[in-house]
Amino acid sequence: MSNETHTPSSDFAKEIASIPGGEVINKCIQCGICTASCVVAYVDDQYRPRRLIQKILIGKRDEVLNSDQPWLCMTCRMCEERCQEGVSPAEIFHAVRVLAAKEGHIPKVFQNTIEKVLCDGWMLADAYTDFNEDEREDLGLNPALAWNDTFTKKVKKKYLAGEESA
Amino acid sequence: MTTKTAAKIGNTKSWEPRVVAFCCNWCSYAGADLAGTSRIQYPPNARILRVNCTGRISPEFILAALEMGADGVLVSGCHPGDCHYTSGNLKLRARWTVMKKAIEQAGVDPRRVRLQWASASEAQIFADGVRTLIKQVKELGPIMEEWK
Amino acid sequence: MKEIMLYRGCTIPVRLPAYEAATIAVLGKLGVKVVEMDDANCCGAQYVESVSRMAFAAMSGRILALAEKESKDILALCGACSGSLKINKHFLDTDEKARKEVNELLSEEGLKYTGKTRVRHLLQVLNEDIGFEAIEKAIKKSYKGLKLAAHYGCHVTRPYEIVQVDDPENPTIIDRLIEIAGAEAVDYLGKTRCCGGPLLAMDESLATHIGQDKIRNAIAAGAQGMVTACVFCDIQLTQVQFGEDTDSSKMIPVIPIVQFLGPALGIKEDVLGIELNKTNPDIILSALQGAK
Amino acid sequence: MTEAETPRIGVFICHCGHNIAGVVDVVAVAKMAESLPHVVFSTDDMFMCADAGQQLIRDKVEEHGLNRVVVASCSPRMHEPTFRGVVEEAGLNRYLFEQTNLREHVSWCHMREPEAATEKAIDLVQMSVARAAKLESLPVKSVKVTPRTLVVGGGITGLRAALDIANRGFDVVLVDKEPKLGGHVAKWTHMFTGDRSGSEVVGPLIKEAKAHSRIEILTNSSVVEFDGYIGNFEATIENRKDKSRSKFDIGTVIVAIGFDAFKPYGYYGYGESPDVVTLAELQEMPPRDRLLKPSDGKPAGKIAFIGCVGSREPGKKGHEHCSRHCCPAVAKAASDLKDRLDEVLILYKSIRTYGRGHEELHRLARSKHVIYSRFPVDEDPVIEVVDGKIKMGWTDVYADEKLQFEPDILVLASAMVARSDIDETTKLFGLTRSRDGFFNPEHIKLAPLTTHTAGVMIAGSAQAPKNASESVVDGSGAAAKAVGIMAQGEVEIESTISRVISELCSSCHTCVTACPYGAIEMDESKDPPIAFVTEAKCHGCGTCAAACPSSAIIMLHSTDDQIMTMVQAYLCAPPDTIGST
Repeated sequence: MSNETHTPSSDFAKEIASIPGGEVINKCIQCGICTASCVVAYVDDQYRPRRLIQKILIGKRDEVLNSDQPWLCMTCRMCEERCQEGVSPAEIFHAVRVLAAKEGHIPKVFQNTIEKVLCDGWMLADAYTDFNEDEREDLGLNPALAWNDTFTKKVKKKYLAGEESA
Repeated sequence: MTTKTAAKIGNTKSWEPRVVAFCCNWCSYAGADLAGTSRIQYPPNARILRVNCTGRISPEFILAALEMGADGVLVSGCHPGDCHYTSGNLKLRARWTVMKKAIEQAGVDPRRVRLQWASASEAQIFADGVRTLIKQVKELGPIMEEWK
Repeated sequence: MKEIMLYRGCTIPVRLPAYEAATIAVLGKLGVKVVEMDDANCCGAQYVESVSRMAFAAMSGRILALAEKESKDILALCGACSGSLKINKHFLDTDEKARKEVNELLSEEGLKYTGKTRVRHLLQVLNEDIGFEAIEKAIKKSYKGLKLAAHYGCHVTRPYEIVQVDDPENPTIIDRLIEIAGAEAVDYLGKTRCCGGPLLAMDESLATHIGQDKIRNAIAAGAQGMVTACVFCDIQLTQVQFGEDTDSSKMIPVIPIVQFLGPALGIKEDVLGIELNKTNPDIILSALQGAK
Repeated sequence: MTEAETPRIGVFICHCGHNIAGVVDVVAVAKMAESLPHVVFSTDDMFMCADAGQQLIRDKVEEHGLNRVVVASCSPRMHEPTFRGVVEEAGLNRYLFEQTNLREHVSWCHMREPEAATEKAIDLVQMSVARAAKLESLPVKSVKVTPRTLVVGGGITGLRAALDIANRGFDVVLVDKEPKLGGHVAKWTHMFTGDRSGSEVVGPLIKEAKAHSRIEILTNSSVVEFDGYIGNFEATIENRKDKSRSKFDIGTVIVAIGFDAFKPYGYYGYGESPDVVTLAELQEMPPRDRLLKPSDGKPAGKIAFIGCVGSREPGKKGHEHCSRHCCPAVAKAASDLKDRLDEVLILYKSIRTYGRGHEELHRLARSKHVIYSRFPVDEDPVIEVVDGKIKMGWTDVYADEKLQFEPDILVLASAMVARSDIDETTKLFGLTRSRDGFFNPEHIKLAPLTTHTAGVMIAGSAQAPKNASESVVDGSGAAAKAVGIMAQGEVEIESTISRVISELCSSCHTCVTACPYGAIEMDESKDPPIAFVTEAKCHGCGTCAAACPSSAIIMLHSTDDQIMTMVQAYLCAPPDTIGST
């Protein structure tokens, strides 16, 4: 619990609901089946999907956007499968991530991976070595992977131009 | 009557107390029914007599039962305020204090009589009440010793 | 022979090429020819998805359009890829505005997304396109006295409304295949739980904890090995068994479903690349008996 | 003993399949009974209540000329009416039947002690046989029923009941203390789950009742005297303004006096600011486009609700219960207001949207971004009124955050409690109340609308917190009960009543004060005056018989002799009948 006293507001929830995927937050009744189903919550007693959603519902915008917690969701969607109200916490947290990223709050590891993917066209260009090529040849597979990076650069320019400096 | 009372005493192998239980039809008799339905097990020493209301029970009944050799007497009725006949149980309660005095004066330990409230749903309370009285009476021993 | 276009994704070529080779060999044996997709790009996975819905849709949309150009369905071996492609297909099929926007980008290289292409995860091809009956007929040798646990992969089976592979709470395809090949499928605590893989980037120790828990539960249920259907899961469940605080005597082999089926179908081990596996597969291979 | 012939008792021990026979040695019990005084036949049988068992009783009555029947089986609360019917068919008076309970009171509660259980069964059968020998025939009486119902309370429940009864062709006297019909419902601007005002809901009922030729409506009136017995009551109704009184002959009564909306002084700043209101008070605010603050008439922008105010408080008398209507009502009000206000908050302990359409209201409120915030059960929100401003502070359980809020209006969803004047009504109609203060039904599950006073029904929120639709269901149900009695034309009444033996009465008046029903009066025409029992008013509790210092009152079917003979049979049985197992 933070020491500061917060004044609840529905503005943040409305903002999340306006992002595609985030609108399911309107359906949450805080039953807690998400937390009960969550394997991350099972191993990490700080991570509680219901609590994170309630923080959104009461308008703790800064805390939520600056937090690592929305990025801990593995999107395994077990909670979504079990939710009786049709809420997808994974989608809600995606909406939070989109908003956080826009405002520059994005974990370095995500930032770097996205950079890589969009520049190289795929994720593991740096890791692909001669050794891998030989291995593929031995298995009778084509060593030339022929990834396309023109399109991903185009995507980056169109959708994620502002992200670079973040 | 007193002369006949000794009848059972010598006959029993080890002494087991004999208890007369007056229960009102609407709450405690039904509570005892529920104890059975719920298979709540309690000591088999009490014999339940059904009266419409605990208000029906006059002190003479209790005194006479003790005189006839009952080792204990239980009166069980509706909770105050819940009486089927609105207030019969309150009338009994009013008589109870006076009656206990009378028992004491007759040289009988007043712990041999017990008044309890048990509703139709309070099977456990009923059974526990029976158990409590029997335990108390066992500690006191046969009433015939006191009448001597 | 039915043809299907393999989208190999980023991870397989680098980390588990044998999974790709085994898939081509096994599907070929079962009558499905795998052709590889060239000039592809990353599907976007959870990384791009997390920062831009449209960028994510465009990247997967292009892959779908590439297959559509060849009039082929897409085969995905990775849960993340199949999940991304299916979610974006669903998005583009239901959101006309998004579809239009993506097609504008694609038109610059003569591609178009109309939604004709289906996305098939490996388990769907085995279960629906080939079928258990045909696989059973093709089995040449059977495993005997072997107990295996199935791990399905979250993105393979969820969300069901979109991916439509198997029952998300009680999946059975891998278990059925284990049994068809003669081994015994064991149920275990947390069978449908995640392997922890997606958490590796954010918190490696938590991710490892989740994966180790899974392996522990499988062993507790008597499993002698773990059969997978996703490259990410396979790698994660393998690597959590190495490291400082692990007990190498309690290690069990982790094996993709196709590497498990291959030997039973009479495919040579070197074609399947089994010797490249990091966990020792001997306990599985030694259970293979002669002709069934 | 008025019974001319010597008792000829038949004893029937029931196995109840394995239920009794599995523990009690029923054969031994039946054999023992053969040797008891006046017993001419004794047997055991698989199921006494089954057709074959019933036939056995009838056959043996005929064969052996039995004039008393003892059945030792299950609880008489279950099958006494059945067996009374059987002996009547066999030509015996129903009061010559006696039942003892070997199942609930013996085999089921002493399952691991078969010997002791059998001993207990033997004692109980001995006791019953002793009592049976002393039983007497009593006349079976019935009385005519006046085809008119008194409905007390003209709210939505009473209106529904009155109309149902009138539409079935019976007369109704509908009494309400207030000048207008419609009760609480008429005052409310919004009703869940629909979207209509209370007056729109109840209005048609009022109109119909007023126009009905069989319904006599007395507003501004209350019942001041009530007397009589089922089918034959007399009610005196007083006009509260001009104090004029009128008497009515009544056959049945429906008490539908409703509830009080709890005024939560001492809770959350209630009474400290006009802007802290109850849900009922919010509902009673005149409908306007803008919600105005009661304090200064300025438009409100932010509003907060607190749930369970005065409800669900364990150990606080009259406030232990859930008030049932508030969760959906708050959700509905919050949803409506959210369209016109900036922020709407609901602070709650838990949410109980149990009924049809209720959860939909909860979802509607959520979808409109009404903020729900759960506070800990052991840490109520703190409300201060400072310079006319409402300052709220509390902990949100699920977010684990300290929150504060300054609403323009604070609405307390306060409890439904028993009416402050419920005591008068309780006494007037001889009813009882449960610990939460509301009326007790005859049986919580099996007879929720009838009471222990035959002919008097309860309905609606007088019985427990209920919403309007549930209350209306009650109204119709109670009406069906009333009509059921009146349609018969006459009802049987119990003959187990008290009787005064005039010669023994010492005019002490003890019985007059002991009787809970005012059934005993002094006959002043005698000198000295002698107590007499109005039979139709007597309920048969026997309190008078126990109280009478002169033993001048006999409680029929429960006489001192009939009771004490059982005690004696238990404690003083001759040695040869003991321990025959």
